[in-house]
Amino acid sequence: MASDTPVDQLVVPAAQAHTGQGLGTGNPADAFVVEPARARTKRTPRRTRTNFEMLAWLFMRLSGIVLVVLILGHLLIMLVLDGGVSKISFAFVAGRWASPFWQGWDLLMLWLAMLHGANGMRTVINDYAEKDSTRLWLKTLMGAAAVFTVLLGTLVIFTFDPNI
Amino acid sequence: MSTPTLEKHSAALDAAEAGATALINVTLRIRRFNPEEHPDPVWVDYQLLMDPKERVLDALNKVKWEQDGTLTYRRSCAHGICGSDAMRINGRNRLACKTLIKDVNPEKPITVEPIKGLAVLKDLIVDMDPFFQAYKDVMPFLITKGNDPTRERLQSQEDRERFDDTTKCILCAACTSSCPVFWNDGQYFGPAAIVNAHRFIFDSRDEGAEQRLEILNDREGVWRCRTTFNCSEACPRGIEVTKAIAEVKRALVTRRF
Amino acid sequence: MQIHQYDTVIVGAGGAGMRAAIESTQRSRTAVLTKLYPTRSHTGAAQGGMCAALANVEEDNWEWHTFDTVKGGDYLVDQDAAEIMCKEAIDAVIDLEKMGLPFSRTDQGRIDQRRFGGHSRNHGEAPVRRSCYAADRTGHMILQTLFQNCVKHGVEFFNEFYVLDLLINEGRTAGVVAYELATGEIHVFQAKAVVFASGGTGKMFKVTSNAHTLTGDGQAVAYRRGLPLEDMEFFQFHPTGIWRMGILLTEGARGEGGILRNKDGERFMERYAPVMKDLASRDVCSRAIYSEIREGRGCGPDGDHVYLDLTHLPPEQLDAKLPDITEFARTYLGIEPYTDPIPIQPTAHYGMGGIPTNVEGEVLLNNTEVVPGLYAAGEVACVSVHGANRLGTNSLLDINVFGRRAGLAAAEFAANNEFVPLPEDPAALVQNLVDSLRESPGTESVAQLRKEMQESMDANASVYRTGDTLKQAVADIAALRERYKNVAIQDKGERFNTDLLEAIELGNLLDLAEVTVVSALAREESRGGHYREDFPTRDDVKFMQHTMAYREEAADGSTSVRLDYKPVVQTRYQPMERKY
Amino acid sequence: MPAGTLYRGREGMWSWVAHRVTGVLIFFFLFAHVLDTALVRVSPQDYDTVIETYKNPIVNLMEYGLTAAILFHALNGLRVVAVDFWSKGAKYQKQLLWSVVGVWVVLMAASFYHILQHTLRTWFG
Ligand SMILES: Cc1cc2nc3c(=O)[nH]c(=O)nc-3n(C[C@H](O)[C@H](O)[C@H](O)COP(=O)(O)OP(=O)(O)OC[C@H]3O[C@@H](n4cnc5c(N)ncnc54)[C@H](O)[C@@H]3O)c2cc1C
Ligand code: HEM
Ligand code: SF4
Ligand code: F3S
Ligand code: FES
Repeated sequence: MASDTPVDQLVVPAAQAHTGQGLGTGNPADAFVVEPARARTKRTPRRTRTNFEMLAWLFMRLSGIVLVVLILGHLLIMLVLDGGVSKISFAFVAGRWASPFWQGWDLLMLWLAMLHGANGMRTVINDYAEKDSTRLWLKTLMGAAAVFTVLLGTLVIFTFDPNI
Repeated sequence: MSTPTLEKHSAALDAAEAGATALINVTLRIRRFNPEEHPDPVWVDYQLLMDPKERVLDALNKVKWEQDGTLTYRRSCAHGICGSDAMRINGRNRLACKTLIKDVNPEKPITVEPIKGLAVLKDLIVDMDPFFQAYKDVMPFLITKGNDPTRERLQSQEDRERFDDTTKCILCAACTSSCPVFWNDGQYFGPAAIVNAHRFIFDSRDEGAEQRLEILNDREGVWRCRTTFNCSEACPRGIEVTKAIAEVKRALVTRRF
Repeated sequence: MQIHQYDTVIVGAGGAGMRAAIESTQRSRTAVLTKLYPTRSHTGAAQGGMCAALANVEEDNWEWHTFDTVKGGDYLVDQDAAEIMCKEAIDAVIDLEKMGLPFSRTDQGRIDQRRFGGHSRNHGEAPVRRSCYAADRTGHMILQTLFQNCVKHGVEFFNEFYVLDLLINEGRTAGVVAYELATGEIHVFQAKAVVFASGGTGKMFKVTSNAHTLTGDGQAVAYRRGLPLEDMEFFQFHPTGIWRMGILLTEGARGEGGILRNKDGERFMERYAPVMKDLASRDVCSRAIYSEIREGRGCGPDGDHVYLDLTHLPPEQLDAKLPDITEFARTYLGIEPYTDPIPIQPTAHYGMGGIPTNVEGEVLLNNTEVVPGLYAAGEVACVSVHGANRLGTNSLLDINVFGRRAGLAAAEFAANNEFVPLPEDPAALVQNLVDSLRESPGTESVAQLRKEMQESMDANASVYRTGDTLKQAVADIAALRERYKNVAIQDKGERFNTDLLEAIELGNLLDLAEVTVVSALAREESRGGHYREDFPTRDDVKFMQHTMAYREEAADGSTSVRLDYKPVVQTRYQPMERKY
Repeated sequence: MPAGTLYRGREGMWSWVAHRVTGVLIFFFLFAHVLDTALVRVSPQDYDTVIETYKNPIVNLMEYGLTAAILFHALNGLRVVAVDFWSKGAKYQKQLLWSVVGVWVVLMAASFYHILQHTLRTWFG
């Protein structure tokens, strides 16, 4: 808002900023309100008619619980029991992925974490992006990154060749 | 019968009966906004002599009546039941008429600002229409099918108790305007609307629960709540708002499966 | 200026206004103008309950209820109206239940009932359980339920519109003029029927249970247009307001077993009302409290209050039945009602008088004629079902029964009649009022005048009155009205100019205070809420009649109050001595 | 924005802020982590070179930070689940949060030596 414009030089709006209704009071001040980021529009929000949001919500909780086991287990092994990054090397990874159990573990962890994280990021973007177009862009970008990562990771785990 | 019971006087009662306590100096720092004067909000300090047992509303009145008549805010009942005067006092949503000066650290300036997430129209007055729109959107009225009984509908004490908490709502908007999700996206129904939906969803006499749940299953419905508990902390009626929202979420999950 | 046209316009969205709106919206194009968002109305403050002889917990019938109402009102009640109210009470409660009101329940799942002051079995034998309630927030639940049903029926609200004038043309109702708070714009509403439901006038007193916004606008607007005001000298002082603050602690507290005690711990009501004790009617209790205080048995360092003692009640009962008022004690006094008695004093509570109407809600022009198309209901009106003293719970009943009746009658009137043309320059009066206040070069402050008025009313026209104190009040108010001409406001803006409206409200209060004290001075007897120490007994020969106060304007523009009287309608109950 | 307009939320709000910040942090880390691990497909040498660059005190400290973030997010995530599904969860949310913080402190202390031993050795021998 242009703070240095004197009020009497402002254009008189045909509609009041906060209700969109015409007032015709000729009061220039009606152009001004301290508007929140995105005000609720008059119309009732469109019914989505699907359970997508609910399923996403449920997925966050369920995947979270499973991830506790997977990720904390992963951390325990990688950082604590095996001595942290200092011990990690190609040979170490090769040794682990020789077993289908660890392959499956890491695969599940990858998928769940990425889906969980991507859905979490979707919420975050929904909350902070103010314009619909920005939202869409950010979500597309984030989604693409997530899909790419999941596919890449899956590929690596399945096609890993210890004798490369 | 008339057994005198007043030998033991508690300290609290003595304090309450002591009458006016020594007046203290209070600085009230109010975020003023009058677009007829200037398009931007400003902070203004007011010095007052107050009894610490008075309310913040009394302090606002004192400013308006004795120092600056242009100060504008809503108020009516002055004892926390009409829901007019939700505002941000020292950074938290409260009713000015339910907040005593002594409880908001009068040593430092007491800041007073309008509630967040609704358009500020002048000083502490915000546009309540979007708030009431969300309320109306959840169909806040008893829905019944079939013929009315001749007498009252029966309801057991347990069934009545089930939704007692959410009947206390005075639609003050302290909760909705304390919700981080609502600040960022006013499209969210907000806790107050959900509280009022809850009041009917769990009323044993009501038959519209399915419709209301469907509305709240919306993209902007209950699933946007991130359990930040600001609403529960802010509610001047002590409603367990987050709990009510969780109950609606659970009702949705169990009904859909 | 904007002009709107509606069949029916309702002024006020409290219990009475919304009850009327629910009926009239379904039958005519209706607008509800309200200076507050509907749910902010003071009906929401009512705590105790709403009486109806449902007989859900013990034997009861509407005739006993009628008797209690008539006796409670010290026989100044119009008995035909009281009969209608008490009979329709039962349906009114059931209607509310069907609209969704969450009443507290009995073991059998029926609407629970509790005792309330002045309500008795079989013509005063013993207290009876008649008050239907929802914990101690019955008014809140009524207001919410009615608002919910307004939402359901799509009632059209104009929120934060202050009605400042009534338009009467060719002897018929033409509409109202309102000021929109948000923009400062004046709106003329042309209407076939107008219902006033704008609530009470408690803010003429200092210690009051009433909201800041209860400034008697409806009464003042009607009075200014030459309509009479009935029985304005009768103002009820509720015995149990929080000491010095006036915040109400419901009579339901005594209904649940609470006891009034003086500084010696004595249950003093036993001396004043041997049968009903703490549940005697309000005027009796309030006088008893002041008698205790005057005779040196008041509590606290200054001996200026007594106690409401709930400490003998189990905490569970307090939590279940009186959660809000115990919280008030904690919040505002910092005391714990489980263990400490609560300091209380009588608080200005309810105006029995108001705009006179008949039982259909039609406003009276004088003792015999009505103003076609004009209706009033709720605290703004005087039907008169409360006579000289309203019984607890009978107001929530009044607003529902007569709100409904007025809504129905107004819609029917609108259906059968044409619009009356608007008078020439319909907004002139309001425009002048607003302009003159905005441009006033005066020096008097609204807050100062209001404070002096309230202090004078508290000191001179409260529970105890004498000719001398009332004369003092008459002089004070006259002086204040004179000074009011010189009042100035600081906010000259258009949007949300509450400074301007407080000034207008003060003007209304001063007019009504004048009527109140002038009427009180003329009534040389004691009856119900009006107690004259110089005339301590009821005088049925001279004063068994309603006061009708008219505004007289002299040629020089000065105004005065002209008093007239109207007979009381008596059907079955002959006046008796009132004992509790 | 002038001072004072920040909302003074309490435990519930700040734990959510922390949950959100850690969640986003972990998301970006996971992204990077998958990329670097993908190097195992490229060549063992490249992988080892990259991993080698990680073996310095700074990255080691970051690892500890990441553990802190994940642990908090995980434990608080369980608290959120409790609030959502346990009927008394909302009532005890604060107690739950303090338990989360308690367990987190214990776990962080326990993993202190394990994770940072490399750095500790380099620095203090
Ligand atoms: C604290 C308290 C407790 C009570 N407890 C009980 C009880 O337990 N039982 C009982 O029976 N009674 C009780 N009463 C009395 C009863 O609540 C009131 O008398 C009743 O609610 C009045 O209702 P109403 O609809 O007439 O007015 P209100 O509810 O006061 O509504 C007035 C309406 O008029 C509007 N209005 C006013 N002026 C204007 C204007 N100029 N232009 C436009 N709109 C205007 C307002 O916005 C409001 O909507 C209590 C009263 C108080 C104060
Ligand atoms: C370790 C086990 C984990 C648990 C128990 C867990 C739990 C949760 C829960 C319950 C939520 C939902 C919060 C809400 O809706 O308010 C959530 C959100 C989120 N999680 Fe996780 N999570 C875990 C791991 C992860 C991982 C590995 C990532 C990153 C890839 C991640 C990123 C996120 C993000 C970005 C959000 C959204 C935050 C928000 O909306 O505020 N989480 N987590
Ligand atoms: S739930 Fe509480 S905070 Fe929210 S509107 Fe209702 S009373 Fe106000
Ligand atoms: S503050 Fe908002 S995020 Fe949920 S718990 Fe309350 S609605
Ligand atoms: S003024 Fe009514 S809630 Fe504060």
